[in-house]
Amino acid sequence: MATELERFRDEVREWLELNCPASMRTPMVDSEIPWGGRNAKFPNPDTKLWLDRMIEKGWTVPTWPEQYGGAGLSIEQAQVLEQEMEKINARTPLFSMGIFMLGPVLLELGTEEQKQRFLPDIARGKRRWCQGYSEPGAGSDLASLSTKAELRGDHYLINGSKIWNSEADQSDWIFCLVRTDFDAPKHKGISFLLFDLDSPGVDRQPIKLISGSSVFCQTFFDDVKVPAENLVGEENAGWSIAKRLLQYERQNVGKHLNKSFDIKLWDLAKKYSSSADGQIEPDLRSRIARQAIQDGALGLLIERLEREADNPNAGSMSSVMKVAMADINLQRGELAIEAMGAAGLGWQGDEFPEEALGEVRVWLRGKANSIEGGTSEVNLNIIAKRILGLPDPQH
Amino acid sequence: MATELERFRDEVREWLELNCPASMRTPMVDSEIPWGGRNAKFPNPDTKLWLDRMIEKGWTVPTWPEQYGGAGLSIEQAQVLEQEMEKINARTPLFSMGIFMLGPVLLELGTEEQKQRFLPDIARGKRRWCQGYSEPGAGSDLASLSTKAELRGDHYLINGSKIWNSEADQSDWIFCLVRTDFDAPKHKGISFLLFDLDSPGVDRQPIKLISGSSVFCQTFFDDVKVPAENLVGEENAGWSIAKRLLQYERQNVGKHLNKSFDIKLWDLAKKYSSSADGQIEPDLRSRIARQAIQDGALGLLIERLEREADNPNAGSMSSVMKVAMADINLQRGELAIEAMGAAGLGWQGDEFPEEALGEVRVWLRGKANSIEGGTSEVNLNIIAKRILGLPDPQH
Amino acid sequence: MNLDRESQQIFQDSARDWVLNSAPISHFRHQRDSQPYVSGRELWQEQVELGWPGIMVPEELGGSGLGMQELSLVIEQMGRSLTASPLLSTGLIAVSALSLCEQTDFSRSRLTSIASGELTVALATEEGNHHAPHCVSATARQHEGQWLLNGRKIRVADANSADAFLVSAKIEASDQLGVFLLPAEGVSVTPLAIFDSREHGNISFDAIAVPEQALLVARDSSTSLLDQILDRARIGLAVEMLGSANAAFEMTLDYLKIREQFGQLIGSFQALQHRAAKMYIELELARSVVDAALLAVDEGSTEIPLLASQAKALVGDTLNHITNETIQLHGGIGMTDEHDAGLFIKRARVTEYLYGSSAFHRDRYARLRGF
Amino acid sequence: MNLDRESQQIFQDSARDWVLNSAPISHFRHQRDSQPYVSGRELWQEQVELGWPGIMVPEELGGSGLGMQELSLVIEQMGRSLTASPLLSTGLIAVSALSLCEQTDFSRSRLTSIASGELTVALATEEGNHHAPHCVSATARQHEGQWLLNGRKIRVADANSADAFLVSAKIEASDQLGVFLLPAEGVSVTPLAIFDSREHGNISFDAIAVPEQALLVARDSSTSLLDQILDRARIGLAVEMLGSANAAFEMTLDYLKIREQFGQLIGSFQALQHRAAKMYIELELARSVVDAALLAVDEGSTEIPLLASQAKALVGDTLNHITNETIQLHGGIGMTDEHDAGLFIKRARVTEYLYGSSAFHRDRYARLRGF
Repeated sequence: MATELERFRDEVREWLELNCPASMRTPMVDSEIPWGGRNAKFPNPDTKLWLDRMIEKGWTVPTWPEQYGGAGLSIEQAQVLEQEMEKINARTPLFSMGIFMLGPVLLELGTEEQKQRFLPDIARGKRRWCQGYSEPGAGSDLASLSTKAELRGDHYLINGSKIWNSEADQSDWIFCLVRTDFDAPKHKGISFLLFDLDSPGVDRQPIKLISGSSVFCQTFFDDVKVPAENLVGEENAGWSIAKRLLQYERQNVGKHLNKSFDIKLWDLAKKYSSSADGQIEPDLRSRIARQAIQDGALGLLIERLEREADNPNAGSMSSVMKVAMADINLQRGELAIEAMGAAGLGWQGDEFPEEALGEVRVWLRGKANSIEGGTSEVNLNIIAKRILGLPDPQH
Repeated sequence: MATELERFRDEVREWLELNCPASMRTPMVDSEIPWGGRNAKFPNPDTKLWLDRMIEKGWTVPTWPEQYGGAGLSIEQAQVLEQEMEKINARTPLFSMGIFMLGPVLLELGTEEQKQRFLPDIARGKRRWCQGYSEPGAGSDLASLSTKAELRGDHYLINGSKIWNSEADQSDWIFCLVRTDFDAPKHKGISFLLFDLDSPGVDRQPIKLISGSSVFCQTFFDDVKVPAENLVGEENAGWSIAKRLLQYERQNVGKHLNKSFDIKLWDLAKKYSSSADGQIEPDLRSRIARQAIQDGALGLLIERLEREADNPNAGSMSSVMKVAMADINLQRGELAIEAMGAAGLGWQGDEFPEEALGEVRVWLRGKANSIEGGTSEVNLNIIAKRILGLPDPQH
Repeated sequence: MNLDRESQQIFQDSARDWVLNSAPISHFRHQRDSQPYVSGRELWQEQVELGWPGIMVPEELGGSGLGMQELSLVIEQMGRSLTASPLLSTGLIAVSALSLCEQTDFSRSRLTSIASGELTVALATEEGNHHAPHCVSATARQHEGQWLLNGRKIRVADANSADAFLVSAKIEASDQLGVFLLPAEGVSVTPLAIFDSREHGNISFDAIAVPEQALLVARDSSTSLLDQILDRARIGLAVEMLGSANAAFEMTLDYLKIREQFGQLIGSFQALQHRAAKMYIELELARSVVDAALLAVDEGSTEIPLLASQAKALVGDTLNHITNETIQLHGGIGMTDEHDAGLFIKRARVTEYLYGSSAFHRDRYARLRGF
Repeated sequence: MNLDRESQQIFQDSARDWVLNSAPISHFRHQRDSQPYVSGRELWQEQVELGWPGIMVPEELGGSGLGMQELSLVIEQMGRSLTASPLLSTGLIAVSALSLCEQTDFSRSRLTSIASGELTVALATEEGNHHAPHCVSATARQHEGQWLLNGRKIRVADANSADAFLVSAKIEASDQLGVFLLPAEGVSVTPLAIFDSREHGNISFDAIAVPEQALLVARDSSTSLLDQILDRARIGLAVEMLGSANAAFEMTLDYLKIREQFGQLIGSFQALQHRAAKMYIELELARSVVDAALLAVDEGSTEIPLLASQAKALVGDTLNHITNETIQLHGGIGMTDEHDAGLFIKRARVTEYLYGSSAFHRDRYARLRGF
């Protein structure tokens, strides 16, 4: 078993060595993140080359079955692939909410027709997806959403609005929670729909964040027609699908935010230290050490939860990871700003190092980590109730 | 005005200089704490001398009216007295729950007969009081208490039990919450009674704490007869008296625990440091500095609240002080143990310095600070509701 | 001189009224959205007319002869509304510097100019990434009865519109640091785009000549004038920060009382109630230290350095905690640029850094205590 | 060699059963109340019969030839019940020391004696108030083919009943530290009354002669044997602490589900729910690091020192937090000596101190990372 895996490791290493372009082994630049989609842009042609090669191997979604564009790898094999990519600093070939959120849900709960229709396009980065969950009045209390979908023969008619739709203005399609029954208890009237954002009646308005970027939109729906076959699962049974997708989202948020953050933090502290030999002020050094210890623990927790995917609490454990990630990342952002001192106060301009300006935006953007994908408060409730079995109040 | 106060300061200083015995200007030893009471012991005769002199001046209760044993001082004058006593490290002449808890309540809410009957004895340390509030089933939810008092002609008959009665086995009398109406809503059937612990039917059982000492008792009442005139306030209207007394208790807890604690902490860290020159390890030093800053802030908060006693929130502000004190003191205890390292692990024996053994007991005893006199949780509820005006949930 | 409590209340009310009417947060937001940076000069004339620059200037020099407690009543209100103003730099820091030094014609005339609103001053002491006021490369050299100043200073608050700078410089052929008042003419200012959107700049000065009296010499030489000035700057800034922390907290509290989720006002959730209560406790502790520090300044107590560090460290931690909770408890809306939560957190981190971070002041506090 | 998951589970179940039957917390309490200190020797023979001392001893020397992961399954169960036992000192620390050194007749015979239950060993490295393993005054001098050992060590766990001591000593005429196995005969032991009620002692040894092979020499000389031993001690102790932290947490959780106040189970109060959830998160993070550290030991990874410090620091902070919350959430009853909360907090602080506090390991972690 181990030898088979080692043989696989050798193959992977060899293939990566031959096929991963040199420029794809450098840290990702924001402008080069490969989001895919109808309007995908590749300022660096290597990004496209690398993506195509990985698609061919099925390694954009390595554990998916081959008929849906994956490579049918085991979890252990996928970890080997990940480790070997990390070793050469290979960039992730494709970023996508389709891969981490919608795809797993469709694999579990979609019809065969839906899987064939949507999964291969996700694997190949042909369609860029965004999430349609929150509404202005339905944040933590997501199930109180009120965007309406009425069945009119072969299609649904959608009216209402969604908020915090990540990069909706750059996306092609949306997976969207809608209310199909206003009389049922709130969790029982929700459905899960997929539709094209270019449909008539869709209006996407970017929201400017405190970090200065607009990574989210508010999206308005005015008599948008959606074919009835785009319903995933049963009508009014969308809440359980929605929760399942949130678990995937939480796992993913943890996974992606943790990488090499703590090394960078030490480096910043040294580089912007006020002492000539890069000595870090003791009070700050202690706090960075504490943070690094927690950050490392988070990485190990994520690995452990992957290994223990058969844990009966696996779904709720994504809440543990999500809260830990948000807390640790918040500390990390604060420490980064503090460590840079005067250099870390810049908003723009040549007087500030580019990396410092980047850290400022990351610090501010990071404040959303404990809000998006379920607030830390909601996740603490989930842990208390589902994992710890603590009771509800009696009335 | 200022000059008059300064003249008073001069008088105080002069009097203290003449009348405070030298041994009363040394740190208090536990065995010499003057608790007063019927069985008061004075292992050091100076303690008695100092107490008698202070009683004569009315300075055991300096702000109380002269007819009840006080000196009728203004708050400013009392602060001057306190400052001057601190300057020469004069010991508090009399410790007493009568002074800080029962006395102020009787002054506000007792009948003239009750004031004359009880206050001068408190001022002179003739009677030692303890508190009868909590019950095994009524802790944070104090108002659910069930110790029963039935009026039988000229006396009440008490049955039930109380817990966490501080030093009840050393005390003479108890101020006790009892239920006089079992049919009314829980807050409306409570009365406030005073009675002698030597009454037949009272059984006091010391409770051993984790610190090894037994500063509390559980007290059982079996058909205890209490004269009806010992009721303070109206029957069934004891809850508001109970709450008022708790506010005085909280103020006092804060006040007494804060003194010079942080200086001692620095000293411990230096003395038990592993470096020859008493250098404190940087991570620990940072945390002690943080603690000292908060500890100092607590002292300043207490002074400010005394000055702002006319603040409409003054009552609830005692909850602010109580929570802050408990938090800061908890940190302080942990830091003290950590600072002493191996020397701070001792329970008894000559191998450990006496002060270190004392610190261990203080550390463990201090864990109760966030429980006694209302838990921190209950006090946070009070702050949220009474000061911040946050709403109750709707059902 | 200090006012009695009642007069202080009147003073505070008038400051609050002016801020609410002339300089609410929406004003700051408007400035930010329409200008490269927000200058405090825009509303300065109104503040001059209210007599604020001269609050601490002696009456005989055209001021009100009041104390830092009175000035802080205004500064705290400005902190609540994120009002950009040279009042802290000029009315508090520069006036302190010019009052703590030996009085000369030079110092007196500058105090008079400040009181009349003709002179604004920026404090320029930083040269490296972290606050280290005694590590100075700028130099001062005596030459023909004048001082020739050379050097550069970074991240100077209110630099772009200041009429003069208080700079620290190493006095050549001595191991002493001097504090000089340097006119803005000839100083080269590079504006910086800092995330609080205020006017900050890097400055450099190359052989600028100033009169002999431009070197301010401490009257009380037990501590250096630079430290005396910085301690007052720290306390004054702590007042502003406390105002901001209170305003952010109150905004959050208001939101807890109107936002509904799960069929409840979110302010009825006990976990949030306890967090709000803890913030309130922190604010009360912080206010107690700030009050004590202000009193110490007005009484000329020897405790000023200790209380300055205590106040700056504690208020810094409190503001950090509260601005983070402000975003978290507002949820998504708090992340948007159109909400004020972001304005508070951005200003907060700049003030936390200014004149020494909480970590700097924890260390200094321990050193001052002898540890 | 490591067992597969299923066999590990069986192993863990048998350890749990033994602990629950033979060494529940009530047993520890009874020992504490009836003896001057709680000795682990009382139940040692049962553990010997279960083969636990030899879990990590090679099969050819009478042990089971398993790894630290397997031994930790037993130690964690003991941590849950506060079981006093020499298993950590002997079965983990001494066996590690005797396995990591160059094998000699001496080392092999001692491993055999440990596996058969004839020999218990205590680790004696501390000389000052704070963990500083490289500051050693004890000395070793060569004399006629033997080592003469001189010195004193303080706060040695399991000292009073140990048959031998692992001691660190400076080798005369070299700047090296050696680790020696020293028989208890001739060593003077002063028992200490420490607040966890376990057996601890100060020891001193005056010119005790041991054979040449009693100096254990690292096989892998890239790090010192002393550090290799201590890192395993830290990880093993972290396992015990994690067991205690989990048990204290579960006891608290159970109480939240039965205690009523205000007509509600207190576990239904959201503020307490969130605190419980945060403790659970800490426990999960801590377990992840401990697991990784155990794996690193069994794989002989170069990451052992880093993971040892990471585990000890994180578990220490977690246990500190949880034992404080255990008392607080139990309220008054948690303050009484008759409740187990006090037993947990007292043992917790001793283990937090042992082999380096969290602060020590934060510092070491940073140094190992190059900062």
